[in-house]
Amino acid sequence: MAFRKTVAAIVVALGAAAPAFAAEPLKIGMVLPMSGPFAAYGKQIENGARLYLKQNGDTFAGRKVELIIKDDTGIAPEISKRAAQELVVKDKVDILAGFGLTPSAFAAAPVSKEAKKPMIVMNAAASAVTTKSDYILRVSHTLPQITAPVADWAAKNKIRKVYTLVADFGPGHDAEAQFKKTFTAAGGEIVGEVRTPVKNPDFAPFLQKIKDVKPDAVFLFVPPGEQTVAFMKGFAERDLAKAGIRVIATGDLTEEDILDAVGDNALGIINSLQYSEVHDSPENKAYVQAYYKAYPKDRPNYMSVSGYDGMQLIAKTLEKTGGDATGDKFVAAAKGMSWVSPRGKIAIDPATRDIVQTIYIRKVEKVAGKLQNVEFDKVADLRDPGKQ
Amino acid sequence: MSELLKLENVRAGYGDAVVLEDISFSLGEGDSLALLGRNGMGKTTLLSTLMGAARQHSGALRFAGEDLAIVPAHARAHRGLGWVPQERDIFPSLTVEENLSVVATAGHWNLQRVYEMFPRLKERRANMGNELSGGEQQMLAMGRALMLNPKLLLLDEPLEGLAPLIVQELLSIIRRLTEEGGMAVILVEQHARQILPLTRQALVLERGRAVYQGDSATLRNDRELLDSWLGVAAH
Amino acid sequence: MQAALTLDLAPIARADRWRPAELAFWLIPVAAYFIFPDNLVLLTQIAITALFCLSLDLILGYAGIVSLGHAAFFGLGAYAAGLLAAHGYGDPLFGLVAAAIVTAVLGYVTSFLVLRGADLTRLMVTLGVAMMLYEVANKLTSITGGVDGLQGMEVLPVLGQFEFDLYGKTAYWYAIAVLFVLFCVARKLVHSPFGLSLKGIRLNVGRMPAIGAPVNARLSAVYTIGAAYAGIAGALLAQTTQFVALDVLSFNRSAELLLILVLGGSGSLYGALLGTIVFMSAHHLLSDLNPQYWQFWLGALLVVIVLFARDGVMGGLRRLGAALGRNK
Amino acid sequence: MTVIFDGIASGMLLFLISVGLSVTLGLMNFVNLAHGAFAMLGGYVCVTLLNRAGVPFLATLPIAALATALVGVVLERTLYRRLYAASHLDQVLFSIGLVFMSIAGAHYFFGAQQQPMVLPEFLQGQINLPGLDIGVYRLFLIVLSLAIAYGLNRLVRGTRFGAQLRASVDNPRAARGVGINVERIFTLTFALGTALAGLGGALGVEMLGLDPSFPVKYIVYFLIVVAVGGSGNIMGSLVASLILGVVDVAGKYYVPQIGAFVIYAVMVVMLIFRPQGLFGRRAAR
Amino acid sequence: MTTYALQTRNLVKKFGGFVATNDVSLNVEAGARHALIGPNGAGKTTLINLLTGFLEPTSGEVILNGDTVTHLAQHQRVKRGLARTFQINRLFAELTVLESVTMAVNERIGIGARFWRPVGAYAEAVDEAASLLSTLRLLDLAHEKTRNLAYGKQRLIEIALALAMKPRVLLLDEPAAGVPTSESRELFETIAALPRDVTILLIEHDMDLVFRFADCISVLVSGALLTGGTPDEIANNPKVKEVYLGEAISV
Repeated sequence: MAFRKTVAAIVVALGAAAPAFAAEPLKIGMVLPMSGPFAAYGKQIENGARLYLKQNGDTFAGRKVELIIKDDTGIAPEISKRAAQELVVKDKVDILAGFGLTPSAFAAAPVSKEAKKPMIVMNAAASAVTTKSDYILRVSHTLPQITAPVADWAAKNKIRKVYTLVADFGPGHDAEAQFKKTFTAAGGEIVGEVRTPVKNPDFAPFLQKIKDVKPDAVFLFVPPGEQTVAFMKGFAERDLAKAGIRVIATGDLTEEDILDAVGDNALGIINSLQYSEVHDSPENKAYVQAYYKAYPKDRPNYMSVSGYDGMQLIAKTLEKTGGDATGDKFVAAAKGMSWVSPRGKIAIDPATRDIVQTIYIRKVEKVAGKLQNVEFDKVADLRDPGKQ
Repeated sequence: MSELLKLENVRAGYGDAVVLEDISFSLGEGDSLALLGRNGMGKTTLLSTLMGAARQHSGALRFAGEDLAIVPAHARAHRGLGWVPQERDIFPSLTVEENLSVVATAGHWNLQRVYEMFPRLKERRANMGNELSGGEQQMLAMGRALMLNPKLLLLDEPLEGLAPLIVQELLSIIRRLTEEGGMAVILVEQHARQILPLTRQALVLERGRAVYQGDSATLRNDRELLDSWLGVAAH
Repeated sequence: MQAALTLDLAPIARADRWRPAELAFWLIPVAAYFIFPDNLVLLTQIAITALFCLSLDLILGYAGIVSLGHAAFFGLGAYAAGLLAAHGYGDPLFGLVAAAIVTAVLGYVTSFLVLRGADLTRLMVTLGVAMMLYEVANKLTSITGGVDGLQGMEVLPVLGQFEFDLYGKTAYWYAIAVLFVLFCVARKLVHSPFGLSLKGIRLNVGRMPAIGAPVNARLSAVYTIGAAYAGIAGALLAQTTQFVALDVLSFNRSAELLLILVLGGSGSLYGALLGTIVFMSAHHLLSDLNPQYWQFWLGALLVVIVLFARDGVMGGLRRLGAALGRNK
Repeated sequence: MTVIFDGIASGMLLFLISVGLSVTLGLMNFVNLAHGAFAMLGGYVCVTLLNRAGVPFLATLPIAALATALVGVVLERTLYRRLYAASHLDQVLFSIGLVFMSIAGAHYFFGAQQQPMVLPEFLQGQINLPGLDIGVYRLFLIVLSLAIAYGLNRLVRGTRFGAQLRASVDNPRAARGVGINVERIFTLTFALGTALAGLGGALGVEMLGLDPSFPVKYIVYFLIVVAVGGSGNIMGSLVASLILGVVDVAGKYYVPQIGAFVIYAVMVVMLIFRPQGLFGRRAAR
Repeated sequence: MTTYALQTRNLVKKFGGFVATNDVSLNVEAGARHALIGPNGAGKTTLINLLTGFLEPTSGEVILNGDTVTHLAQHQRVKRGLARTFQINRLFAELTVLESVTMAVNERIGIGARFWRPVGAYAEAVDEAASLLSTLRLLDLAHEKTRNLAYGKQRLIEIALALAMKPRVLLLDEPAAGVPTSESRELFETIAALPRDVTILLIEHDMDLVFRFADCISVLVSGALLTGGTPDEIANNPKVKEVYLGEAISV
């Protein structure tokens, strides 16, 4: 009962403020990993979000946008929750955004639910995230959404026997399950599977095993970063490519930030993701150009686009609501919203509040001396397969 | 005898604490001095001051014509001060031979001569420093100091805690060192009677001050003096 | 017995009396509630970490066992309470008790591994145990949720009365109350003959058998108690966050805890509390000021503290107190 | 066979990145958890020279070691020196402080992303023998590690510098008393430890990657090797690394389900049976 | 028939190839003042460690008041009445004198693991500790921290901690070691005044103390018992003179 009263008090407080909101600044609180091992995520998302404000002005529907960024250090959900709660209670933000990793989103979801604040998820990829609060909207992707297309593609392109290698943690298990499901349904065969320790400096023993089995391809899912680098180095060192084994993966493993560190070993990896720096569209050309101008040291990647699109979603929704950012109205207006992002046309699924987008099949190639994911096939308007 | 060491009104201690007050004496080359006094009277502090391990508050300290106060602790050994500390301070993770050679400088004393003087050490040359008995440690500490070919050897209670038989052996070695000349010796002891015959001069400390300064022979023959300053230790 | 009459026994008989400064200290949480009403979640987490730190202090500060794997108990407690709440047993106090029992059992069993060897060995054995537990939790995705975290916790109101609210008021008072009660228990423990014998073990372990004290049994006991404390702290975190993620078992958590305790000054119960307050406040303030590079300033703070305030915050305070006393 | 070879190589990598810690922790008795920060510095020096200045890989290695040693000497002279007498826990606090600063610093100067690194041709690829595939870079690591282990052991056990170092560690006061310049010996030794860290860091980039969280990511591995090997014992570190490497790799190959546990389990078991480490010195005196 | 408080039978301890204790059969009579002497490195410390249970013998037996205790842990032997002091002080620097001794009493009367009531609430233990301090004339130092005491006083605390065990057999390991001459008299008096129902085994270098105090002396050389007897017998034993006393006693 006491709890209800509190919530009611908040609602009343917000309601009282409602008529005046056109003049009120719009506070957006972002919970992101700005330090620690996932600091690159936070930086890319912030880059994207700020780029949008820079390009399109920092006033949404007459309200001046104020970004407040809180560091949750990556993998400390209690800090994410604390940050979200303080943003709501102390900083009185209108909208929560960010969330680099699934546990952060899970931990913060109850805050959004209780305070009825819209929560824009910009990277956390577990399928179930959007089910944890009715106010969650996702503008990035889900893990099944980027796993299924490459499995499907492989099965249809004469890759019959696949060995799966995934890191031994939740997302790895999910990716493995989704890949197997889609791949075998399309007629492929899994000839071996292995789960590797999450912190694993040396893939030698696993690669040796794969070499012994000789599959057509390896499906790879490990935490993006040094694990990808280490795997691909080992893969090249052992000449597995020459043995006729290909690598297929989810596209977050070959995203632009990591690609340079993997180096030429990455050439030829087939993967699927929603965004590539070399995606061919006028919107993306403009985006990439603006990005390099604003952040000459970084490369635009899918996370930056999520930050960018998150802001775009907020701006468009507020235009529709006339500047009203209260949870119910905002979410109602956002459902079914669709627009053209640098990655192509995207939409918010009115049923699940999750993203509907085109997933591209890409291959790592050198374009003008730079490693890029070159798109050559796609699955258009894909809903999250994890929710079907 | 030309002057080797000279202390003038030296006041010293540890940190801010003052242990020694107004100590003055001088020592010629090849000379020998017995530094006497009961425990806690400042004998070890005096040696530590010479070696730079204690703090010299005031006064002058000259060694071979040089002001020691400005010489850092580790450089004093190279100026010719050979120290045999009270706890012997053998390096446990060095072999006996390494303990001897780790700081050796060229001169009369070399491995061969040290081994001649202490045959026991030669037998145990490959043993680690912490595998020695008390007597052997004492010999090693003396040998290690000799390897520096010092002009002045400082022996801090070399007989403490040793079995009587070893004490006899060490006493005869110390006798040889003082009598052969060349090297000056300062010998700190509680047991005055055993070492007074070996030295020319004596200095008795009482609560950080010198209460007797003079001939060893005079002190040795003056039972009353001995009893009053050194108490039970002298009998 | 005549002799005893001539000796004033007050210093030993009154050693456990509460001092005014202690009472003043415990007014801080009450004051904080009114001064920082918007930071209750942070304050709650400070209280929980303080309890966790207290548990390490019991084993490091009072028994001299260095641990780099104390998160094992914290995490186990968190999962115990979390799993109970996720499976319909959401009563908070029941969760705490269950967490304490489970972690005490683990603590007792592992104490036999920890008692062997010297500092570095203990450091590594505790670390090894914690890392293995971490891997277990990571592997058992179906039970723990793995890295995605434990889903579906439903924590009931405290004592059936106080619901956990958005502002974190209930959580705050709940955590403070648990901390205070367990602090009092620890204080009792420290001043008892058992506590005295622990001090003896830390000061001179070689002497203890010679006065008839079974050293290993005592260490085992205190390690078990420390484990239970850590488990309760973990359970508190799970209940107040309503979420458990894998990082409750992480190496970073253990290492940071050790850092906090050393910062505060081990071997005094208030050192553990003060260290936590200082460290977590600094962390929070710095990361608010500079979300990207706050670690630099936190690091600089640690370096400065070590260089200028040996024995941690408590040591600094003690010296400050001594200096003030001299000036009087 | 290949599994054993890979295990040895992986063990050598462990050895390379931890031997510097063995020097500072074991020989100087300083708990320098900032070891990983020095390794990271070596890594960044190597990668920067390689990618920005086009310096050949082999030439970057000594430069990385020297540059790290230089930074080590500066820090030793200004900060570390004051803490030799402090408790181990204070040293932990201090060096973790440095780790935090180094992480933020690396983040600031190099960004949060992984650093790219391309080996020269002659270190890439594999030599294929019947039943045995030898990675060239792995072979390079093995040879280099053995050379370093031999050289270090000679230095510490067989030279006057080594004897003076051991004497300074055993008893600094007495060492000064017999004329050893303890401060200089410690500075040099610290420089040696950090140089080895820098070298290990540079060599490790290829297999471990390099980003600002490097110093904490591998701290556990450094500590495991030093603890199992017996601190301060170069040969101990080598043997411990070998055992851990081979067991770890073999464990992952044959029973991947428990791959992550192997290294910790081996460590705990070894420490329970030999608490002072494989070649640990029994407490002196 | 004489009763023995402490016996060893054919006690042997080897470290690798080195025989530290070689077939020692020692008999200490109940109520005796028994001294154990021998040159440095003769194995006195090893023998003590075998008696107290710090080391386990390679072979042979240790018998305390007629019971075999060879494999009991140190603290269990203490419970059966075997207490010791240490050659180098092993005290609790940060505890007060009274706390230290109270802690020892606590252990003896079996309340060392009580964890609820404060130390001061167990009056019987505190009173006993205080009266022990009074016996040793340490009462005025009761609330001083051990570290602040003079060395000679600290040696007395060593003895106080052992006496708090109410021992039937007390091993004194070089009680006078390191004590300045000025402070040694008090120490000697205290040792001389120890109750007669406590059997004492004394290990000592200071021949003054040995010959003034002991009624029976055993000589240990190279890990083996050379001989034993009354002080007069030992003083006049030519073998003993040769290996140990040298000329020191002849004057």
